[in-house]
Amino acid sequence: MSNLRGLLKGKNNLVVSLVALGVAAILPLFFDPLSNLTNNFILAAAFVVMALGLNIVVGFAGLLDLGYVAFYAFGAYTIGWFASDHFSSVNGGEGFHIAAGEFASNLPGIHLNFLVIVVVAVIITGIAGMLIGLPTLRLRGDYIAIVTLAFGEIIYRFAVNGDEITFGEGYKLTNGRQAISPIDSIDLPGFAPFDSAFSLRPFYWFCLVLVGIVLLVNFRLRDSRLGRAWIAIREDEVAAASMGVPLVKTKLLAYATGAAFGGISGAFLGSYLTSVNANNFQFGFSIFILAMIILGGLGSIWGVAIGAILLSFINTYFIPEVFNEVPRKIGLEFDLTILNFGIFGFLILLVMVLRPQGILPERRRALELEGVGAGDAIEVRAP
Amino acid sequence: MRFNRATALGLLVPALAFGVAACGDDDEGGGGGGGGNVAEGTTLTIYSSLPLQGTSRGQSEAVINGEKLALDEVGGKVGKYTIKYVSLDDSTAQNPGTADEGKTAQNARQAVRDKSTIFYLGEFNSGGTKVSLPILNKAGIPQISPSNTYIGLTTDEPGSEPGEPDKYYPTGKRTYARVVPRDKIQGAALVSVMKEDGCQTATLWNDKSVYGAGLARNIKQSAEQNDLTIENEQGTDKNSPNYRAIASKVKSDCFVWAGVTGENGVQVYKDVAAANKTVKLYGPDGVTEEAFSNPKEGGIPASVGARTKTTVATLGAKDLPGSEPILEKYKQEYNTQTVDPYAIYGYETMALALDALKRAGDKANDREAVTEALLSTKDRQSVLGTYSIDANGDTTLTDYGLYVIKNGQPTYSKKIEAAVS
Amino acid sequence: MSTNTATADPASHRLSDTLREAASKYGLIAVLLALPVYLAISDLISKGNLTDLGNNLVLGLSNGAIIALVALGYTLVYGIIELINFAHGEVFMIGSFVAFGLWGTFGISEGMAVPGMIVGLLAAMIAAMIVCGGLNVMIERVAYKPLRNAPKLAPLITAIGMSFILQNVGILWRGSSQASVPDLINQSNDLVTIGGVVINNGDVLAAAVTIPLVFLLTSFINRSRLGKAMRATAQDPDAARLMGINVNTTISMTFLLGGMLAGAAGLINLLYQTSIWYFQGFQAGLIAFTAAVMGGIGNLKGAVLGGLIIGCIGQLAEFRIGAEWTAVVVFAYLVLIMVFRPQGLIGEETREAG
Amino acid sequence: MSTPVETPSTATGAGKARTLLATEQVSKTFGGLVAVNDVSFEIPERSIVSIIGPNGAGKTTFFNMLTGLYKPSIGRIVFDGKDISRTRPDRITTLGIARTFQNIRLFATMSAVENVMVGQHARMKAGLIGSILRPPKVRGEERSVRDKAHEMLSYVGLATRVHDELAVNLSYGDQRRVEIARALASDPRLLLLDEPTAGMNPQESDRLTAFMRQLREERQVTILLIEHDMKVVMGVSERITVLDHGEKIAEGDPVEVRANPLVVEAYLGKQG
Repeated sequence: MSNLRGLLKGKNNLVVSLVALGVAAILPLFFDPLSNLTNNFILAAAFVVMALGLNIVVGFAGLLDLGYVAFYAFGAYTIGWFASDHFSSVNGGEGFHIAAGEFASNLPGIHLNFLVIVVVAVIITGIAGMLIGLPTLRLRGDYIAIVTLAFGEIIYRFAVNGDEITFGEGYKLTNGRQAISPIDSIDLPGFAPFDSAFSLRPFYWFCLVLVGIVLLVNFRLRDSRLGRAWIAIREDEVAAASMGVPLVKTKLLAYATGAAFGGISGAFLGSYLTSVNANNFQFGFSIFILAMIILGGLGSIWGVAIGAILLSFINTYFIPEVFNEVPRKIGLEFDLTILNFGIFGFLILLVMVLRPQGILPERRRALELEGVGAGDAIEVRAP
Repeated sequence: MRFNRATALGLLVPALAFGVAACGDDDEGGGGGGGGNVAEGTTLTIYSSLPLQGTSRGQSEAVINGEKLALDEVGGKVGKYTIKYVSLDDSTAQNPGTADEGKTAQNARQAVRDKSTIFYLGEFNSGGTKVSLPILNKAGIPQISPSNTYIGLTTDEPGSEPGEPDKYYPTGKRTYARVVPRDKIQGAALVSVMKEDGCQTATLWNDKSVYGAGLARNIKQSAEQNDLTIENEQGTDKNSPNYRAIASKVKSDCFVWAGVTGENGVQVYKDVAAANKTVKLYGPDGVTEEAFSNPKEGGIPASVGARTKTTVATLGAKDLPGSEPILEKYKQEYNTQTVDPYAIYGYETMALALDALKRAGDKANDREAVTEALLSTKDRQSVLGTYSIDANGDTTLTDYGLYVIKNGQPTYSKKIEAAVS
Repeated sequence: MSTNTATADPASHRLSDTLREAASKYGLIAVLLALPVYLAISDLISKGNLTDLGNNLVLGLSNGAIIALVALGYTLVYGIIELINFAHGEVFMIGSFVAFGLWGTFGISEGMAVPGMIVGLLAAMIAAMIVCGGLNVMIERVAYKPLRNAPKLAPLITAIGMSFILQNVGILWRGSSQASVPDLINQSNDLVTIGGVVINNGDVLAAAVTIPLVFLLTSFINRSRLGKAMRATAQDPDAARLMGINVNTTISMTFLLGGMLAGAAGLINLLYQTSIWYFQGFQAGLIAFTAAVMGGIGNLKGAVLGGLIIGCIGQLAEFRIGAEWTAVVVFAYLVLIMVFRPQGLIGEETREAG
Repeated sequence: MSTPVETPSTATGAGKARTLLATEQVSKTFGGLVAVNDVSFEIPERSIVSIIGPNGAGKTTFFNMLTGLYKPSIGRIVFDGKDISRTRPDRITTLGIARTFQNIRLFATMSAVENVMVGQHARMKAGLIGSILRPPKVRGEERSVRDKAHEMLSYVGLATRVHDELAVNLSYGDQRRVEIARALASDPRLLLLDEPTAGMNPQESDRLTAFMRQLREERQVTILLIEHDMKVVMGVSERITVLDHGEKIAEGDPVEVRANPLVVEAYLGKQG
């Protein structure tokens, strides 16, 4: 494992990044443009973006966020609101369009180009991240976990029951479990509109670009003034504050950045799945993403990416396609798919007890999880 | 520091590949769907897509059994074509019991990819059809749902949302049909029954799913036209351990819940029955199943069952003599005493599909011809009664059966004359 | 650890701080009371009676009694090792499943003679308590003990993993939908009606089991040797060890006690709700945790008080705002308490609360 | 006593030095317990001042108030003419107070250099966007901060080969060095050292004593020291404040304090 870690240092990281992204880029050419595998790769890539976002909050800054699904929801609703006919009578039924694709620009409702949506989603989820982070600032450890969990649940209920909250000309906040759909497909200037009925490849490549950007942002943040401050806070909040790190601002930036990644991924998934359904924003999803970063190694960027891909494939491929029949083959009356979350739970437990540093650990986090540092800090009240 | 600049360079690779491929894709565009309208060879595939995990599994299995039975009856062949049947799961562990958007879309794409696809039977949930229909429509694949009742899938009648149904048909051509009457009819049927039972006021709750919320809108609309006062509208949360506080508010003559058993339906009826000892209870086809009605299967107690009536778009044998042999066959084939209404819907879904293929004759491998045959179905004599499919893809059937619960079984009582306006 | 105790209470005690302290403490009580008082006034004005409010409160208290039993398990464990035993709700769920599974074995059914039923149910309850106690001890051994020296978040994460595993056990056992179970005690039967306020069998049952259990538990912890060891371990594990207390055993016993309470709550819940579901533990667990925090986590009386209050808030919210918003109201309370008074109504300040 | 006690020379020479930090009747209570009671004292600019007192006298609590970790219950703390009694710890660091901790609190899993770089946090400008986009300005800042961190580590005497070692892997003495380098990295005007010689042998203590003087001369840093080692205290301090049970019982130069009967009773008496 240490060889592997050495591989990801300095110049080698460049080679690894290039090779990994290059291989990833040509991968779908080997499969049918509509194949399940391509679909699985797209989902995995979207989850990598989310997991890397959560990694900033949990892995870097050490703030256990159990309500990450809220940012998926905010991102998804951003595209639900601003790239569909949800607000159908806007502008007297004519609709409101900014660089919308050819098809979308004749539809009623608000239709913004996906690139605009990404910007809006980053702003909305960033603010949401800070607002949710705000009440947790005075708290530490498990209390943060519970408060974020509670927020996640509250957001989920608002998503489900948002069809009862109306404003303006009878607009609903969300469409609950009846889903806002269809959502505009991604339509980038200079490219043919993406169409998931004909080929999934453009979605995949687009998401891969997102992954690349997010990876780059993660590496840069980790090796920056901000990244050091996050890790310092994770290690020892009191010492960090005494060294001039403003706790409130630094923590809020962690929440906001992590949330923004969730929002980008959420907006992408909303468009890819062509619908925004409150069903998708349940607590289990937060744990699904958390399990990815635990599996990969808290704080380790490559580890988290690998963890996300692995878990996504366990979820979309190995459990339902490969091993689903196993229980029946050994004479048990159930499909493996119903044990999905139990398997995630088991993985979390196993990794945490046997190899808390994850598959591809970050050097420092590995030490910490082996019991070095952290722990008995004195209490400080963040002003 | 250097590797970061390098990482940025690394990003160019996929970006470039992305560009190249996106251009390349234009050439392929036609190949994916457009050219695939005529299946090669003599094997045609019919896909079924239903939630096989979670609470709807029982009903989905009934649909599948019904579909298989209908296929077996023709020996798996129509004309010179052999019919292959593939059953897909549109639910996931994250979204059990209902259609998961991602999985549903992927099922639709799997059908699109398969050049031999001639029919797609599903989804079970109207919410799922909202996802699969546009994809299948683009590829020209005809789709029949065994159970969708949501009004907006086919019409823009009241109860639908703005933009419906056109937004589900990107090609502008209809490719979808259903064998169950849309909610408008069931809403009217339920209201008719309640009026008949002498109700002046009714409490209306729903489970907030596409099905439940849509049906509730239609019940309300029908009630307004028929002088039935709706009180106390309320959405229910499946996760609530009980509904006693809101049940204590039920003061009307009748209570109706637009929802499916899996949304904690049993608890809803138990709590309402306990809080108001005289209220009459009504439910839609979503609760007409043993899991709801049989206390041995975790359903409502017999005392509550005695007060409950449900509606299903299936008539009993006495009002539909033609269905008797099929029901018997089903009971024999699957070794069961009762036939879930969804088994009958499933049977008819497949039967209708096969009928359309038969009518398309030599062109049974041509999706366009088959779709046309489907949508021009006229006066079909079926297990559900005689009906046609109109231009929207809706069945002209308006017959609803009233069911009461006897010995834990939903039991046909009589035909409802629904006051559809 | 020693630095912790030295600085355990950083709350400053200037006059303004004292005022703020009082405001936060009584402010919370005021907020809690504001809702029912407002509803009482508006009911009096619009309907001229308090029947609805009374009924809400009766339901709230009986719901709350069950919540309190679960909350006690959280508070016991938190009190001793400062860990949120996230899987506790699932242990409670397993308690329901075990008890229901034993009905058949013990021949319990609707309409059997009352004395026989009481004996049978007691036996089922004891069995559920033993199973859940054992299960909770096992969870501690497998998921928490190996991580006692790891950062605090590690056992919380394994607790979540455990919670998901147990939910799946529930799914395998009884499937993934809610199922109705026979109403043995005829729970909705109106026992007494006072001025329109109905008290039914279920309400009496919840009170009849919760009150003695809570008394038993508190006196046990106050009087017994184990109780003393628990309190010593809670205050300072190292010192307790030096005093000859077996810390591991004490922790195990705490999990045993918590699990047994969850088992008892499982049976009561079965009789009270007359339904069973693999997911019931998750929801109940979150609500019970809210109750424990509201009362002051680590404080037994607080957990009971918190349970009753949350029960009432839940029912009031359900009745007045709508069933689908109940969870939002309860979780909003959780956030508010965490932010403004993390030590709870009658809790001592904990380090976490800082 | 191998080293003779020197009379410390005041850097400002004649005339009274400007007051850098003053506390005015500061008290701190925890619950019912009074940890610091009504303490007033001043630190002249560019002096070396010690706080001594038996265990539990409230020294560290006092330090924590000066650095903003605790807010005083009563009283005021004035640094360079500004009231900082309610100021956040990081703001106080920015104003020019840096500290070390009694039991070393390095960021154990960061390298020595990274630790010192965190110390410069307040002096850096790169924000979120800058960190992501890395314009030349940010690159330059990052480079200079890293260079300065190396420089600081060398200044406190840490061998170059261990600069990139994880803090946790360093020897005890090196950890102390890194902690001082980290504190110095924020360019403080007042440096608070909490028992810096704890766990050091006499040679190391002597070297540290010399280093403190060097710091004052070369970097114009004022130093406030909590110390148990009387040799260090008497050797380096210009002024000494004695705390006992949270109260100031004596103050003055080493000679005065040593002669104070209260001190002898409360503190030195116990030693003898």
